[in-house]
Amino acid sequence: MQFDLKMPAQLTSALGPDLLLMAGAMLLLLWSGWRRESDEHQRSVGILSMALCMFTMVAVGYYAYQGYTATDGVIAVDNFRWAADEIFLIATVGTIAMSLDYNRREGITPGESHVLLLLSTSGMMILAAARDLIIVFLGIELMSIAAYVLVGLNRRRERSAEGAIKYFLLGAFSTAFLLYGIALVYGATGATNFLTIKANIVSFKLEHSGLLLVGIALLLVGFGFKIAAAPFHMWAPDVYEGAPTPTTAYMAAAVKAASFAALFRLWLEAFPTLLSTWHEAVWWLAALTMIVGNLVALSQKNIKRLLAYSSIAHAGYILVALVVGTSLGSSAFMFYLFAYTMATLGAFAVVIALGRRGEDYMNVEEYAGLWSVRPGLAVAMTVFMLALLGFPIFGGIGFFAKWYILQAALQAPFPQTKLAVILVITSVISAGYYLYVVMVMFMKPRASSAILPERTGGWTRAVIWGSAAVILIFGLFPDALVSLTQRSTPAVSKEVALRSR
Amino acid sequence: MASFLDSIGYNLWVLPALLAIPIIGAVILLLLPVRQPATGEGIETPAARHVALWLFVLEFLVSLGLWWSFNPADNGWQAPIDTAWIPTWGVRFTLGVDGIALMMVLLTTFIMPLSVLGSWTSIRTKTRSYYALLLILTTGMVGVFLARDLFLFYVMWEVMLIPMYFIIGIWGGERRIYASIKFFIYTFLPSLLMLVAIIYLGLHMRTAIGTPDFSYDHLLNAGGMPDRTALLLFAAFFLAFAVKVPIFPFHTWLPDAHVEAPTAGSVILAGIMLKMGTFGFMRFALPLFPGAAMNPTVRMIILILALIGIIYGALVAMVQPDFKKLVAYSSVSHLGFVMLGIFALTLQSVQGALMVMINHGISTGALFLLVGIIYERRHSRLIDSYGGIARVVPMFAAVLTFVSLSSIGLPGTNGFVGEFLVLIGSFRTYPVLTIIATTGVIFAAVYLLWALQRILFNPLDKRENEHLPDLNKRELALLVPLIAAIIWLGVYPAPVLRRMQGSAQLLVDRVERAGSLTQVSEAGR
Amino acid sequence: MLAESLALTAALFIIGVIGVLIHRNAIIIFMCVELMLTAVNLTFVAFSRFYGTAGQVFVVFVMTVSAAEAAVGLAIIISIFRHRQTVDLKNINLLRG
Amino acid sequence: MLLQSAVSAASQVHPLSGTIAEWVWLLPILPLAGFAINGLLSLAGAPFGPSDPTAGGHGHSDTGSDASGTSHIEQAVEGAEAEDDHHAVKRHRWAGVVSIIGPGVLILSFLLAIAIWQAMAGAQPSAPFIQRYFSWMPVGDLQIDAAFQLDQLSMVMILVITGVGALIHVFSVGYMRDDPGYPRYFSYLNLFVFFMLVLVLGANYPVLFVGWEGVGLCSYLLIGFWFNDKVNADAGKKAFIVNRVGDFGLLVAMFMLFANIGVLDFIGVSAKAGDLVAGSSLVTAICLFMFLGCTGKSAQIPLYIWLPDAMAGPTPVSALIHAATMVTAGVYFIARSAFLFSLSPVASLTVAVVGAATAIFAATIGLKQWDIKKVLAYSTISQLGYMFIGVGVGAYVSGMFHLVTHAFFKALLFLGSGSVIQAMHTAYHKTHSDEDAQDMRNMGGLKRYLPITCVLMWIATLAISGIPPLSGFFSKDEILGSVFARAQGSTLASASWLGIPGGTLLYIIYAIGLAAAFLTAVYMTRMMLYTFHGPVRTGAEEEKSLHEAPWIMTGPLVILGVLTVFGGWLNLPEVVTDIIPLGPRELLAHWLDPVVGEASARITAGAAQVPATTEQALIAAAVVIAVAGIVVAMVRLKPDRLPRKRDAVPEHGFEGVVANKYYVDEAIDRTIVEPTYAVSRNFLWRFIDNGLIDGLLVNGSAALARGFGWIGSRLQTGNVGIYAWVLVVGVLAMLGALTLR
Repeated sequence: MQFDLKMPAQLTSALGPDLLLMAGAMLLLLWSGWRRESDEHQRSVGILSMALCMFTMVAVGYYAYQGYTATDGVIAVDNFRWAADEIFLIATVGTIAMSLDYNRREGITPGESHVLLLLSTSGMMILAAARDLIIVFLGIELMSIAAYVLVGLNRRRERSAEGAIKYFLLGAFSTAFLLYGIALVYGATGATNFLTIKANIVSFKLEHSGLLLVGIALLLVGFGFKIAAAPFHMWAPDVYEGAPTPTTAYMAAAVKAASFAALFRLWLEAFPTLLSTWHEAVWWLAALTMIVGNLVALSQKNIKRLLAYSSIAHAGYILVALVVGTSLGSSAFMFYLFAYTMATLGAFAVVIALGRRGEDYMNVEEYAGLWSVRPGLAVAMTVFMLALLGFPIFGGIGFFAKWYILQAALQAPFPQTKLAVILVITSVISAGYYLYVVMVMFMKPRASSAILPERTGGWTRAVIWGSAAVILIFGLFPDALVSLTQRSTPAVSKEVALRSR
Repeated sequence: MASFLDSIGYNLWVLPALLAIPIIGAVILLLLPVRQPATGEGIETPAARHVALWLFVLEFLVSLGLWWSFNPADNGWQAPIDTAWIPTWGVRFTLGVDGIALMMVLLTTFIMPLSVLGSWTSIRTKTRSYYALLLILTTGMVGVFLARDLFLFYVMWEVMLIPMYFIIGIWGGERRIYASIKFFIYTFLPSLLMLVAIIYLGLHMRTAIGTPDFSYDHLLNAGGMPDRTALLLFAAFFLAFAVKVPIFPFHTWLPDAHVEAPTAGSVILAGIMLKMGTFGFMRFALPLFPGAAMNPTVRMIILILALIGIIYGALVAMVQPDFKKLVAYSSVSHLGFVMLGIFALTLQSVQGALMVMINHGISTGALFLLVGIIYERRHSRLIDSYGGIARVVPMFAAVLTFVSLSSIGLPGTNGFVGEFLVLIGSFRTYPVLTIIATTGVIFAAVYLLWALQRILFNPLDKRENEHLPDLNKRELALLVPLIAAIIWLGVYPAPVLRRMQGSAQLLVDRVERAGSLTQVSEAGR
Repeated sequence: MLAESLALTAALFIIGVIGVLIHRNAIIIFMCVELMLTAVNLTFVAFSRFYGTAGQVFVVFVMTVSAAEAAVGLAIIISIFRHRQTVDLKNINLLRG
Repeated sequence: MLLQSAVSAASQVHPLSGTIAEWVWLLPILPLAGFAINGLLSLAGAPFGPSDPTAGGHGHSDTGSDASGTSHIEQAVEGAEAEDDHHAVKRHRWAGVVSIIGPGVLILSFLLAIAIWQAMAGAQPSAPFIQRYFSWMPVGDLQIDAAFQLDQLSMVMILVITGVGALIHVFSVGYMRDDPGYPRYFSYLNLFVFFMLVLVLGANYPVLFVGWEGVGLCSYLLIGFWFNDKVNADAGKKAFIVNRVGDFGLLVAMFMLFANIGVLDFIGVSAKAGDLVAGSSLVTAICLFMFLGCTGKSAQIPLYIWLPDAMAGPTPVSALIHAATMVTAGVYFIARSAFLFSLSPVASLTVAVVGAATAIFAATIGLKQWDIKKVLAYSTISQLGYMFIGVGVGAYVSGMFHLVTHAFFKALLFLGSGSVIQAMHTAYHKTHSDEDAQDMRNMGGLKRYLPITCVLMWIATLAISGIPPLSGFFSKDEILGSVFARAQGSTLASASWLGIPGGTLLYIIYAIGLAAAFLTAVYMTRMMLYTFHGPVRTGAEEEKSLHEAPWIMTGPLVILGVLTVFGGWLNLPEVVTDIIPLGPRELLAHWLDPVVGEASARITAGAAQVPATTEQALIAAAVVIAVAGIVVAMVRLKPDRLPRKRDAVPEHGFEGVVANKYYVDEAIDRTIVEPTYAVSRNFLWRFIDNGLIDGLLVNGSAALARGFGWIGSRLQTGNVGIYAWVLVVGVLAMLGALTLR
């Protein structure tokens, strides 16, 4: 059926899954405040939260299966949204699962941590749905504010607090730019709804309105900050390092993904006709991000920082898909997002499994000779590293993700050959640090002083092997995933793609 | 024989079987029981190497059937397989064997069991993983030779990389870490560029609804590509293959990798993986972009590089203090002959190039095995730490001398047939270059005989060498097949040549025709 | 009229930016950010005189959200103060590289 | 292609088909079998293994050129010393078997060769008898078969190889008796004969090339037979590499042939040779490249340098390989390719000139050598020069004739010197003196102790000096005579070589030939005098133990002596038989006519028939010169005043230069070997490979990336203020990117 978004009731039901998650989160918040803080309690809350997420996933799946559509309005009802939602929820479940073990080890007792995750996730789902700048703003803030707290969750650790304050201040700062951008776009086009913006740009010939261009630039800054694209990336490594590892995973996977989703929808639905205008800016953003992320990652010793820079680099790769600006680009983006989320979750799960209370064992060198004591973890980590590197078969789905982006880049109306070459060359550079991790685990002898990593918690192990399995299986038979992502593109961007053909 | 093979439907299942056996074998290996204390470095069951050996023998026997089932008269794909893999991207799982692939596959399956025997005692830790990696590597290599879909080819091409990376990095020598990462990145960069080129090709052939098409046979008749684009794509392929070969300026990964790798690793690297590059030129770079490849300038540049490789490799090999490194550089020289043969592009030279590929696989493989054998006894690869040991280990000396002579290209051994054909064929198209290249046979004699003298002959002046044990039964069992192959290919290569002739002829005709067409079109412009 | 108000808001915004850039004290920086937000709000209001209410709605949202943000932010600042007995960002650089 | 030619040869049935000649394949196979068996035996039981490291350790005392001979005797006697402990002469475990197999296979194939020769003599075939066994390298229009070609030319070579070879094998049984490498030695020797037979039997250039390089290999192995002396190993390596240089030329010649006339088998080439324009630069180029190969194998200028060092091998080896057979392969090759060389006067003249130059050059060096084997070595080089003069001027028969006779008397000389050396060694070893046993200054007056050897060697000396009626006289004289004859009106005479008219050149060559003959007589007599006459310089103690060699060694000497005397009867020249009816004339010429007749006719076309009187005058001159040489040596040299080696003062001035072989080896080392090595090591490897490519480009780029990364992570100071600044910079950049356009 088609929702008529003018009618509040239908609007509500169009927001069904999102509201479901929020409501559930509220109830859980109450319940987690109900009883005294204890590890058991936070675990039960966490498990319930996971259940809620799964339930929401089913709901999203149902909506997708029903193939609902909607009239033009403040939110979109299309596969792009559902696909993105599913990815966010998967990331959330994974994060909660690993934080169950992590919290026990770090002695983080409040169950609210999980609830905050849920709230943040609901913000993301709204972002994925948003078709109006107001909604975008709300979604971003809902997501971010929860994230600020999550970063500072571990009150005992000074680093956690430092990460939080850096994230918060810079986040607020960038939000101001974003907001100003929104204001200017609104001022230039007189609308906040994507489709109206597009229509107005076309009808009032606003291609060269300075107000609009400045607005777009500031929007790009705001989103660039959220997705940690160079030169707006500087916060990311510090915050990723400071945050509790599950939160880091969550930010690397979900937060970034959500911002990207919103960015894609905004760009493909509101500004497609300005492709030639923003093309160059995004091009440089992508190139710079790929180069900076990969180069700086080379000199990292701390695994969390290393993964942080790698996530910056991946933001660059995804931006390539944005530069393409076609529906192929957005399906490539979706595919890549899935692969990237899986690999990142898995990698951080391994980091958690190898970590110790107080997060002091984060130096890659401490993984030396891991192969001889924890072969399973070593192999899994190798899979994740190769997936991030984009290596076929052993890196499973990661290779197809890169392949898809490259294909999109080369099939674009203006083939992005240069960008493709930059992409592959920076990927080779990335081999320098991904294989560094592998090398340490397999080829360096185990230090005699090294202590045996403690037994991996069940939930963490589940995340590790689950994501590894997904990566490898889809790495052999990606077809189903490909055809799914091909269908999950922003509803209207199709004719944009056709026109730009 | 052929009728028997037909009766068991050999052609219908052989190629997938060749890919599947090693994978299944690897799984079996990893499932083997193992006693391993938590401290690692555990004592592993010796069953691993036996299982691995028999798996490889099985693989060899299965592949051996191709020798009879292959029909030399038919220069198309034989025993073809074609199923969908990723329909939405137009990727298909298509396999097939032609005269060129046939010999390469047989070479691979022939070398692998020997390399297992070569690692028999030298690999003591993590044997299961080691042999499992060897098996996976085999699938990758065979896959490269059999793939008829560029996507599949690329995947297999990369699949080879990781096992070798681990084999070098874990079981290698002192500088193994440096060597392994160097090997990986050196090969990874150009192959990613090739990936871009492959995608471009696939999109160039894309259907009306935008599904790319990576089928080799379709791409052969692609055409309709501006010369400049073709040149760029050719460059991408060229780089990827040139590094593997390796052609002159791209060769510096090879000495490190070969020297640091464990014996089996070096054998496989030199024996099989270097051929990937030249095979790539024959299978992809030339037929897909004949115009670019036959462009006089490009062709001349590549030929000059090949020439430099021949001479330079020999001269640098001459001054190596480390015997393994010497053999490594000698590979550069030999592969130079192959490149010369390929780009001289006459039937003789191409066939000769193929022969050199096979011979180099056998002879250099044997040389590396011998280095490994002596290294196990003395734990030194330095030429100077030997001398006069021919009296102590006469059998080793005899074999080493014989293999070296085949590597020098003494008539009657396989080495001669290959080099002779390459040169006599190339002389037809590039006489002067060929004459220069022919001096390579002199340098080959210089560096190998000199090394031979310093190892086997001269006074036996080092105490620790006076009690070296001679070859044992396993080592003989491992070397005898190689010696037999050397003599067979040297005295009666005709059957091999006949099987390769059809494909070689096809390659020459195809490239020359298309090449000449583009020449005309350029002239027309 | 519009031009002037835009100029004003722009000036305000830039002042906020400069404040963020030059100050080291977390609280003051946060205040400057709030100043930027206020500038944005003014912009919205200015535009809403042409395009109707949407802008003003936006202003309400922004104020609400920034309030929430302030709450979280102050909490975070307090937690860092607990560790450091200072909120001078110059000394807060454990995380680097 | 050979295919068709073989077919056609088969179609009109060949007179030899169905005869014993069908068994020609057995000729090489027999020695090959011997090689296999002996080789396995040598590997099966090496008596001096790790179990007995002391044995055979003889690398100490030997220094310089005298290493070759001493070592094995020492080994032998160390074996004998071991006997003190073991109460049994320490011979190789399988020595008995080997002594049967090694010479046995040779004798068998010699008998077979005789039989085949009989058949051929009966059949008088005009066309070669081709046996095609299997297709070796069939690639498109390149069809190379493993095929043998039996004709009069190869027949001659076969007889020489198997005959002389058999004798030398027998001699070796005695000479190598106590060598620990006994089976290895015979396996190598058999292998050599196999390859030599392949060389002369091959029906096309590639198959010939197999033998060509094969014999090179065996010479490498046998020169370095006592490999534990660096000198020997060096000599072997040098021989192989220098030969490789020559083989390079041969290869290129083959490429040219294939590229231009598309066939490589002798019949095909000789058939198509007509297509090549006579005297064209192409033919000349082909021939010259071929000749490069010959200079390598046959030790001509510039590639002669390996042969003197090759004396490091056991003396029988020097006799067989480096005097009788292998080194003459080049002569055979040119005779075999006569159909090409006769097409190119320039190339032919080059051959003759190089031959002449080598002949005189080597002879001068021979004058000043003290090592008995070195004298023989240089004499061999000089005699080879003669042969090349012969084939160069198109007198292929004379060249082959001299090849055969030289095989006889030079083998005799070498084997003789072998028995001398062995006697000296046993003597010196008894007294544990480390005197040089090959230096003539330590010999003298040996005729008392080695009478048989002395007599036989004198015969050989007279033969090589060209004293009638010994074999050397006829063969050498024919060469000189044909040079003279062709100086008038032949195609060579009319051609011009580097601007010099051919006729003049031929006269010069003739003169040089005479001069070389004189020198030959001189240095050979000198050798004999110093070795066998005058006082014994060996030393009082040693004298006691000097004695003649056992019959198994002297026997072959005697046979060779007989051959040396009557070898000339193979090809008595007309001019002689007219005066003195010694016997049938020009047997060899008639015998070889089907093979080389046409070619030599092509060269002699229009050559004026030299009047008999002139010829007789020439002969007389030659004899006079030979005698003169002997007399001069007799008069000038004073064996009784010769100091022993240890008291000898080194020659100075020109004599010194000559004694040091004109410093050629040193020059080559300085100008070619060392620079190549230095460049390869310091420039190519250290600088280009490690420095430029690997260091700068490969690791450099990696370091560059890491460097940028390091800078980037330094910018990450952890100070929020900086981050904000960067962010704002980014904002400005964005604004710029979008608005400024």
